[in-house]
Amino acid sequence: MSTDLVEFRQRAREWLAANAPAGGTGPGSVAEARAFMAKLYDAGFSGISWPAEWGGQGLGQAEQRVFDEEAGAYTLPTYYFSIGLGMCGPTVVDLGTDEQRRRWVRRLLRGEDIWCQLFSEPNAGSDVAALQTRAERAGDGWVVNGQKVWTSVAQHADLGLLLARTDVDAPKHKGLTMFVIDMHAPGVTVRPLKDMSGRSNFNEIFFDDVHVPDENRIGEVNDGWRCAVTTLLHERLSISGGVGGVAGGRGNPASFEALRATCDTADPVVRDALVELYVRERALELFNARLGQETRAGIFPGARGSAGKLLLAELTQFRADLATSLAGPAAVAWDPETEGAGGLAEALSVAPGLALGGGTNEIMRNIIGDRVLNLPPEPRADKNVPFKDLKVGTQQ
Amino acid sequence: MSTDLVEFRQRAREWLAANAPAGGTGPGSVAEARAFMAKLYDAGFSGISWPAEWGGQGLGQAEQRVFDEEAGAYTLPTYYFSIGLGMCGPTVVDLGTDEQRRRWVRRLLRGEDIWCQLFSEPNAGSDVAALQTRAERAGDGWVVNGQKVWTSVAQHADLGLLLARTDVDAPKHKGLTMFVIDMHAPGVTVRPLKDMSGRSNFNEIFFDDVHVPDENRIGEVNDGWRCAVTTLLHERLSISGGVGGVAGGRGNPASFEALRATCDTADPVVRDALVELYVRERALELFNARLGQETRAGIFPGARGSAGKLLLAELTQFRADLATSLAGPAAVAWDPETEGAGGLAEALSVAPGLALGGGTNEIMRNIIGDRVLNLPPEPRADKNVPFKDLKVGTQQ
Amino acid sequence: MNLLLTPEQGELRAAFRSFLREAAPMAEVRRAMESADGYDRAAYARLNGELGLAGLIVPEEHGGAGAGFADLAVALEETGAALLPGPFLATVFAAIAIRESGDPAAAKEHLPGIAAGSTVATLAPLPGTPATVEAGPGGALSGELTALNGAEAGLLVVAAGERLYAVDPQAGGVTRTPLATLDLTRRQARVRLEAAPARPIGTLGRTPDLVAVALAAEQLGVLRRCLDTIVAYSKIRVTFGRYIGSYQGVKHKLADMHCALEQAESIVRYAAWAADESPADLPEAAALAQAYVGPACFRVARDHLLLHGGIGYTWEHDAHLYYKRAKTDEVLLGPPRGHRARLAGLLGL
Amino acid sequence: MNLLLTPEQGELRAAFRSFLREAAPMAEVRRAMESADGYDRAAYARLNGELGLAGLIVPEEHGGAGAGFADLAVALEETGAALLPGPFLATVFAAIAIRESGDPAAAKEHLPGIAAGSTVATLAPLPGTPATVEAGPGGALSGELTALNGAEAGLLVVAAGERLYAVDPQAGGVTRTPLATLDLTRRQARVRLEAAPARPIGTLGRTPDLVAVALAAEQLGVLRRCLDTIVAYSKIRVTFGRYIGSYQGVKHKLADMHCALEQAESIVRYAAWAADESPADLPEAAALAQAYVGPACFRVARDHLLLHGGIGYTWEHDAHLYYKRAKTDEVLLGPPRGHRARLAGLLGL
Repeated sequence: MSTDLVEFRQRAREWLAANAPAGGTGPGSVAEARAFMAKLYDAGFSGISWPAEWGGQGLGQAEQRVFDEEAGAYTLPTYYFSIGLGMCGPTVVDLGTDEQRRRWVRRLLRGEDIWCQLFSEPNAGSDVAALQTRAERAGDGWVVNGQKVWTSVAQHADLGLLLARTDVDAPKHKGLTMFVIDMHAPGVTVRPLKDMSGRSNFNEIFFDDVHVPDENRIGEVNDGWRCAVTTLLHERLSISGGVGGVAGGRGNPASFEALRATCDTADPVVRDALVELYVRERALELFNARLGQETRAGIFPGARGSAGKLLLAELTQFRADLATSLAGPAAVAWDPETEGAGGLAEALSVAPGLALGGGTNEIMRNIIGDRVLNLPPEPRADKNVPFKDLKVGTQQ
Repeated sequence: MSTDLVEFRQRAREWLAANAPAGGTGPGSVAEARAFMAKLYDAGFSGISWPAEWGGQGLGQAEQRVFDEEAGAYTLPTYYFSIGLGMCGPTVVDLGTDEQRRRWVRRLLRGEDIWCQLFSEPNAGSDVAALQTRAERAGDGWVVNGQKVWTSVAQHADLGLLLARTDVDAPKHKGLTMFVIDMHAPGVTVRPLKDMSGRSNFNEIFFDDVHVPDENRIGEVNDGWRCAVTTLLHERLSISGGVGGVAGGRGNPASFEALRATCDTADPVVRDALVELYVRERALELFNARLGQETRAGIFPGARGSAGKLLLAELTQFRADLATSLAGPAAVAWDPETEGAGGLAEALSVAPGLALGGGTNEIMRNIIGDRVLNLPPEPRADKNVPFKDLKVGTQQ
Repeated sequence: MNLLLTPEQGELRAAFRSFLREAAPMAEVRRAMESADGYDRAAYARLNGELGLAGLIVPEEHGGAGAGFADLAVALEETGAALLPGPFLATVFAAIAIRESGDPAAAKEHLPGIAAGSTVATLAPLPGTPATVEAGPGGALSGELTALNGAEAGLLVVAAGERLYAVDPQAGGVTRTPLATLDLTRRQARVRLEAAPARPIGTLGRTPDLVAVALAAEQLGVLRRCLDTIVAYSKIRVTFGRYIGSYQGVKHKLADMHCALEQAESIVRYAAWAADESPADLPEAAALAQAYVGPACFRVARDHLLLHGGIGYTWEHDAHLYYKRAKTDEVLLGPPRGHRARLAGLLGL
Repeated sequence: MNLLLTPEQGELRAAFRSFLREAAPMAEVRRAMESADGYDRAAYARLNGELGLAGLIVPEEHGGAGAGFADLAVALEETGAALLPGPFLATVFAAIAIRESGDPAAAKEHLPGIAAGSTVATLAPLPGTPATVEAGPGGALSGELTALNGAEAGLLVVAAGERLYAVDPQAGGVTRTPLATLDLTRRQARVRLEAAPARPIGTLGRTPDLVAVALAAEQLGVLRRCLDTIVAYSKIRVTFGRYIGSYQGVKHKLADMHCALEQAESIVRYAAWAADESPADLPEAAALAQAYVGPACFRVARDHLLLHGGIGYTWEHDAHLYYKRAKTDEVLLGPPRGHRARLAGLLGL
């Protein structure tokens, strides 16, 4: 490693030791998060690899990796900004006009704007391009109507990266446009969506005649699909390189480290099952580490990152299934007064989330097949038909 | 069970005790097999459920099941007739003219004709309808040119059930015709095909201007695909209801019964693995038994039988993988002088055969999905294109 | 060995199915699970009254239908498929234990109330699960155990080793604490016994095996409903311009799930037959049923949830209720490795 | 921790790959495996001469290249991918053992011959496999063991417990019997020692771990070649009017195989790094490598065969040669559960 990186690491380590909140595990309050981001920015650790021109630090992926490695020892209160930093911001940097970059990038990096991503709809999950939310010309700008779903942090968001249909006569991929929408604008309603674990990490968003100025359009009219592909690529990378790591974060009761303490390791069959889990965790950890080293060396993982996302989703489900099966009845009925007693049930209830958010396992396999192995594509029936004539969603 | 069946079972049991060769395990000689079939026929146990009019016994599936159950205690020398009895004969009974049924059915049941089935080609495996062997009009009859492959017992066969292309301008499924071909005719060459276990259970067949009279045509010209579907249905049923049973025949060194004797069952991890194998064997055995009871009760399993074929193929592979892994180095290197020492290696080498013959696992899953669960079909690109314009086989 | 339903059993199934479709659709299940009782007492009373659910396996002399496990399995498949909330399975377990205890006085005392639907009972601890119950001097019981529907039960059938006891939870020495549960449609409670008065009622006998068979029947119902649901959805949900069931990625998974169903059903029929007709086969059949059907049911429930896509992850969708029931059932009689270990023992490995 | 190849290692890989493509294509492999020797001595001599194969990890002072395991792994991946017949792996194992034995005299005596390619050697019994070797009075060895390329070897490095011995198979007291093998591309022999003269050469040391790392590198090569082959085939084979690689039934399986490759490669790089740089990590890395890579390699080889359809079942197709090598390698150092058990021990479970 170069001397610069060694120095950078040292500086990051010291700053984190002095400034990272001790013992944090949850997202904390929005106000704390905004304040922390501002401090992070002022210290030069926000947007490390983003262009200096728009507010970033202008350093490389290598520095970002180094910082992430050092930050791995903490839980930084940056949750509310994860969508903005992981997906929306990079899209603006890649595809926005200079004017747009100036408006939004620095504010994001300084914690002034919380962003959410508005792509998925009830009838457009895996098949994002089947979305039905309309944006229609109205004077200088656009009027948006429709519904989005699966939107993290929307209840706190200031801005949203919206994908909407602007031409129903064009084939599905060719009638979409991307906008930045003000989440505080009249006509925007955010409703929390309860997931199967009973928590409300996601929201439904309803748009009722919401006005969006044309200067908030990203890219050309009807070129939104190309823009969205950029965003989704950033999304997958940010999930597979996610902060929790392969073990699923400190205190995950279904991880190998937790199970070895709670399971009956005198039973050779249990021991063998735990070794299997250990092997899978290590295999994915080492793969992630190798991708990280490649990134530092300037090799961009691209679609190969989808393998990391798929493997993490499968490991998470395997681990939750295994942990509950090993623990037996105690995993599924517990005294609510006993701290941490419901941990394995919780792990089982959230496990499917990783396989369903950010692209299902089937979509990940398609991406690996198509873009890593270059296999022939599936014939597509939906590519050259006007959207209004196309079957979408749930129907007979 | 009705009194008739009880009596029938008693009669079968006695006849088998008196006439089935003791201790047979292999196919034996062709001459012995012919002689045994003749005795079986004379005793009224050949073609039990086949129509009496054409030489069968005119009884029900229930009687056939009862006989099969009793015969399960023996290895009858009927191997050479298995294709004829399982697939070709039933096709002639279902689809032949009365004249054809008279010519061929009784001779088959009496062991006078050995049949083989001539569908698969190097470029038409899973996709049988992509076959390229041509039959062209020549005077009163037809002239056949082409190549078939994967043909069991062809080296001994008197007759073959042939599927050939009679119209290259029609779509692939609409230009095929079925024939019965004389395997002793000039221009027919049979060449043994060595499989990965080193054995030659299959053959390649070459047709070089072979004349086939029109009276040997089964069904209408260009209606061969419908005929073939009938044959393939019989094929799958005869595999999943096969004689070896779930345990893979007596003396299969990879079966649970064999492994419990050869593995270190003091090791709890080994014991757990053996239980897993036991559970899978029992699950499939009981499913087969239930299908058998349904058949006796007059409920025809139809495409559900494909589940039995798929499960047996998967179990066979799982078992061979497991057995060799449990046995360790001794499974893969052995003294050729020690009797039975190479058994697990042999089991591993033949295991893929069941997953590849009679329809791959993928084809079985398609059948279960399409015909049992009635799922929507895959869109097909090859249904309405003239065959000569279609991509088949292996190409860039 | 009989692995097929009789025509009468076919009718029984149809009757249960149509009753449950009407009386306990998923909207009602959700209402019930969020209610104070945790189940709909009115629907439950109708089930016991009109269909004789609770008395199905109670001998006729005690007011029941005197049915066997082949019939019981049909009923449990349907209550499982419907995720029927309430103490039906718990009461069945208790009825099995009393029937098997070989104690005529206990049968005469408790079974008529069960058959009439007026007694809610539970068996605890369940076979294969840990507990610390000991009989003290004078037969009073002390210890701690987990009981299915323990808070709702009017009769606790408590096992201390091989001995069974009837305990009145209203009497002294019994403290019940509702537990939090993964399965939201069936409650559990911690029961603490402190020198609780208890009446001995014979021994466990075949109860552990019979309970395993009964549970497997419920699991079969859960498995089948999950498969039916996702198959139906895959015929109406479109993605990339095609029904999702037309993609091999979905179709092949559904085919594998169907194979699991065929095998699970065969095993449950076999186990029910063994329970009714072949005592020598019962231990193997019961252990086999739990070793195969429990994990298979969970796998199918899990994949049915995953194949629904994002909608399957929502609270409003029913998929998670099946997923949670399937996991709970999988470990209800102890971890799956326990069933495999029992099988190993029975096979003499 | 370094998990990436250096540019030099990239060049080494390219050199091996192009040499093997030219000198040992599958047609040559088949010719060699059916020959009396079981391998092509001329090609082998060129490999040792032009590429310094046999001397790769022999220290420079003994005439080798003095390379580490990161380099060795690159070479073994390529010989594995090519299914190169002959005693390369066996000789590497023996060289590792001699290098690790801490016996300078033995190194000086045997390593130059190995580096020059003139000594074919083998290590037996392999770690994790059963054997009955005992040192008698005067250091003579007796017992029976199985040796990779045992019949071809001019030097047997025999382990009796922790002690290593050099045995000349041409000397008295050694009987060698060729064995039948599943893997047709690499032979094995039974070696019977009856008071065979043996010279002690130190102890096993880290040899079992290092041998496990070396084998995992070969397995990675087999795995990668199998995946490459079936991916290429799925782009040219048509069924039902479409390339088979366009079906999700095939595509998703290939994606899973790719995931296995990514993880296997990461583990092999880690294990090679540990062998070279981090003795404390080596035992865990070596056991992990065998626990993961062995079964993964077999699964990929098996699925690559199955996805070929009928053609993959023929003797003429090469798929079965990879399938058989993969299974043989999976159990070469004992059954996979042995590696898992060792890992359990290292983790203190």
